[in-house]
Amino acid sequence: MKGIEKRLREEAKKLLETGSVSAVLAFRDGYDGDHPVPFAARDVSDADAIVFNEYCTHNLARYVTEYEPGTKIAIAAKGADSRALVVLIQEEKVKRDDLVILGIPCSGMKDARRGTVIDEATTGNTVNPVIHDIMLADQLPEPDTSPYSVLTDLESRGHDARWKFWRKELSRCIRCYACRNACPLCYCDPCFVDQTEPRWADKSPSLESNLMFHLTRFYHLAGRCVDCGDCSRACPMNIPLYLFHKKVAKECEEMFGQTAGMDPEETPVMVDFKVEDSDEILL
Amino acid sequence: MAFDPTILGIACNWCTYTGADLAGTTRIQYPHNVRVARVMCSSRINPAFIFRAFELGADGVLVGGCHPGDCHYSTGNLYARRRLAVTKKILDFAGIEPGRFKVTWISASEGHIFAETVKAFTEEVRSLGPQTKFAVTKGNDQ
Amino acid sequence: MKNPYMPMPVTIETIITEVDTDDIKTFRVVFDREEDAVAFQYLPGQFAEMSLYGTGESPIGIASSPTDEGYLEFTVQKAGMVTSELHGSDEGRTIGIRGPLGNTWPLEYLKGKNVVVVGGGFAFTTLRSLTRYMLDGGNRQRFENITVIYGARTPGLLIYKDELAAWEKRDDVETYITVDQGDENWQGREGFVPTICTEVAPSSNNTVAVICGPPIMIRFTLPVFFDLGFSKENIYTSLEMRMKCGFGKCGRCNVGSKYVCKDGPVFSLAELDALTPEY
Amino acid sequence: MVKKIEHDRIQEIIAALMEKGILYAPVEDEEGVNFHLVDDPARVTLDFYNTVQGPKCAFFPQTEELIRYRMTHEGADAAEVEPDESPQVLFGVRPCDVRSLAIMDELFCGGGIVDPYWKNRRDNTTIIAYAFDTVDTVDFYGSFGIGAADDTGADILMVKVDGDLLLDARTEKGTALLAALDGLDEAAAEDEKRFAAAVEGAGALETRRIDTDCVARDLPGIFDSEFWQTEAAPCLNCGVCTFVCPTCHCFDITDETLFSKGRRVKTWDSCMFTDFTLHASGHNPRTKKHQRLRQRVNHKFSYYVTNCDVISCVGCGRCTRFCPVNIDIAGIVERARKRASSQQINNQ
Repeated sequence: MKGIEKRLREEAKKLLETGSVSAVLAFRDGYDGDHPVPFAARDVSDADAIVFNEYCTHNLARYVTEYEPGTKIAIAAKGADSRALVVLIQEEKVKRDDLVILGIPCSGMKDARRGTVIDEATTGNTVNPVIHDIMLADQLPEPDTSPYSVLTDLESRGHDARWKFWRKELSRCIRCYACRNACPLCYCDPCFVDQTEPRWADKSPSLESNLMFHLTRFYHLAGRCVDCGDCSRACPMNIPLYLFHKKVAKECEEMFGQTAGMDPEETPVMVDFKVEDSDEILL
Repeated sequence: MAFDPTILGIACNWCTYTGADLAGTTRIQYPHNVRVARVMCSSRINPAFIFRAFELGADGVLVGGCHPGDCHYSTGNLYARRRLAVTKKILDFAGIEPGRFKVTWISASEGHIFAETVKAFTEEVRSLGPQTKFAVTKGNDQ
Repeated sequence: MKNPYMPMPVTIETIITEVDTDDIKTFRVVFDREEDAVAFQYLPGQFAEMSLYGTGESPIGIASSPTDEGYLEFTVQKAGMVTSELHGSDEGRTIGIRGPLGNTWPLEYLKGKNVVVVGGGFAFTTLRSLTRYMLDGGNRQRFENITVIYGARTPGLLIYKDELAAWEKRDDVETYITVDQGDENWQGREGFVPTICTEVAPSSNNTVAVICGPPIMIRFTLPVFFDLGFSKENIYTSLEMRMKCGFGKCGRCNVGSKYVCKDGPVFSLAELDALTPEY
Repeated sequence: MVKKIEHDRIQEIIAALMEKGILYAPVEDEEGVNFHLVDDPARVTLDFYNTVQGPKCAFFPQTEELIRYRMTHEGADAAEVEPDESPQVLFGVRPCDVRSLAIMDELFCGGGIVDPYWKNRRDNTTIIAYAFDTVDTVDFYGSFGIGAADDTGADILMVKVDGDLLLDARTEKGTALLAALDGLDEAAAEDEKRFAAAVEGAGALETRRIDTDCVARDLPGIFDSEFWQTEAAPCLNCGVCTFVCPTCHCFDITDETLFSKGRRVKTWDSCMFTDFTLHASGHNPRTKKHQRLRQRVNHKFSYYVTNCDVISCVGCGRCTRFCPVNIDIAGIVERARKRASSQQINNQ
């Protein structure tokens, strides 16, 4: 990690010095070393403040859409982050040419608040960035496990048991929208849930309005979610949203034969169709 | 008294709705349980409509569109197929039995198929019993 | 303890549509309960939350004058959920009113002074309340010269047309009505409000200007008044903010250390200068 | 008079408290420990550092029904939901959180119109404070003169010492409640000493501190500074900080209708949300995220001081602890103070 941090600072310095980018999206120290904060280095003098350690779990692709189109930015991207960038490129929210992607192969990143290793449940086993301009470390061996194995338990339960599970989880939601706002792909303005005409979901948290919000959000991420897991880490109530997103991702893969965020040239599955899509998917 | 399900039907203007009309004008009997809402195309259906229907107490939702290839807007139903398939998986994973949500293609000339579909779907939903999972209780228990 | 969240029931008695776009209507409402009518004591500049069950509440300036007995009037532009629902209502519908809320035009301060009332478009509502109030019977003598300058984009967009005509006939108020662009039937002035203000050039001596209108009008009108020698203490305006509770709890209309709902909506320019520019 | 019960017997005291009225207490759930309306004594725990959310839910629930109505042809039949006056107990509140309630009183009970929902619950609630015995690095309640075993605002102060809970009343309300609780043991002279020692020990606990003396005066001076853009850059504009905060009070009022019946509710809202200040016309005075972060910090540390003469922060550290991107409000205030003073020097 220290090696990556060093390379990251070097590359940031170079890019800022030559003026080839106006900002480098990375991390700096927060109130202590275990709580890094996303950080946009804009000047060579900022580069030494850049840190990278095992707690830098945040998906920086979240910030890319905040820049004016045409602004050149460099971004430190881990595996899942790079897939989010791919989706943003596919959806024309950012141009590939405006990005300098500093790829970071990594695994074993840790959630500072919970102390858990994040790729045990999320990140879709993407240890290596799928697109990059500069790699900051050697590629890691690809894991040979399925990213969907965490779903086995829930999938094996019956409908009533699953409902019981989600009822408990989703009724705890306080609608702070941290999940949505942490998500690199939730860029709608306004979000459907904030619309008043029509009002899709009541403002007060209740099982019903929470269901409306989350189910619709799961749907909106269908074929797009890259399993970075930021929604679930952002949640103050520890709701395992990633399970649902993963399930939808898995179904999309099986039905449409395409994994989200792998190739900038592909069209996201939900804005596409094939005449030969089978009616069996509706059963 | 036997359970009498409430079912929301969403039908596309050009095929299924016209098919339903045909069923009516040719006096084919079908269960009264389905309340049909008309949309211009099955691709106009926002999955949130379906979640909302269940929230408002629907026991089942039946969606009808043109047969693939026959869409009035050429490809609307091909998009809808993907969307509604995902919707179905979401409902399923959340715990709504797959039998409560059905997507089917019925053309304007298939009045009898509309009636048969409604009949079969109503029976299926009836066998599943009332949908109590998503149904709202808020403020309505006064 | 009276529940401040509970609206008083009122019935829409009359709906007046006088503009040629259909998005502005004046609603005259009467209290269903006598005790509410007695309790609702207001002054020009204040507002009330109009409540439509099933839709919500919306803060609307009171357009009638306290001297109008037995009813309240609100002129409402259709913009969001509540105002759209209100616009769709028929006479006879029962709605709710919560108020009066906020502060008033500085009536005490205006006493013995000349008053210039400057309004633009549909933002004339609480200014109309003020003018009606000042012109009413015994109140008139408490103020010196009263000048009203009111403009709208087109003749069809002028509100309170009959009343404006009546003011023009009175000799105890100078009334200048203008439109940005006239039509074939328009006999009156043409020109933007700031231009008319320059032409009328009211003296700043012992005079207070009360201005309310769209931001663009305010922006061009203020320099005119500064040039005429008006100090920031002698120019008043009224702010609009998103509000919910209306009495300083919900935090929504907080601008700097002020809450527009209870410390406003009326502020002098001097007071506005002390606020953060977030309105 | 100190009373005592073994920590293992906590269920007994909880069951006894539940008989006295509505009980809010720390309950273990998936998210950690949080205040809940207690329905099962077995779920109450005192094994926590602090709860996920502040205790405001006991007085100002996230959803508060104001009115219930039924739509009719002419309009609606509406009935007020009368403010609750039932006796209630808030159990196991940390001293900094107890202080937050007095701060909220300034707003809800002061400044003209009183919020009856807040006031009634406050008047009818007995508060059992629970002294800290350790310090977490993000807390900074010491900056506001709040001690780890502070009893200001508490009716009863509770400490945990070696497996015993020791409770001592601080007000008449507290004395009455303690006297009415069965199952508590009279403390021996030895326990009185242990109680005093625990309070004294807690007094020695030091949180990190920020300098709050001039912040209210200085913050407006850097309102237009680039500082806020820099600080807000990582902010996601979610509402976590405001929803876990014990002193955030902003709310929305909305109508929620289902078929012909509905309710008008007051729900927590957040100044961090884009649509918080969005007018129906489309105009929005605070469209950018730095404006919203600036509003939150200024409201707590400056505007509130102007209006209510108290900083609307108790240093509980929740917003920092739960911020998805680790933004630290104490750090922002410290840096703002430094920025303001360097700006003053430059101006001289």
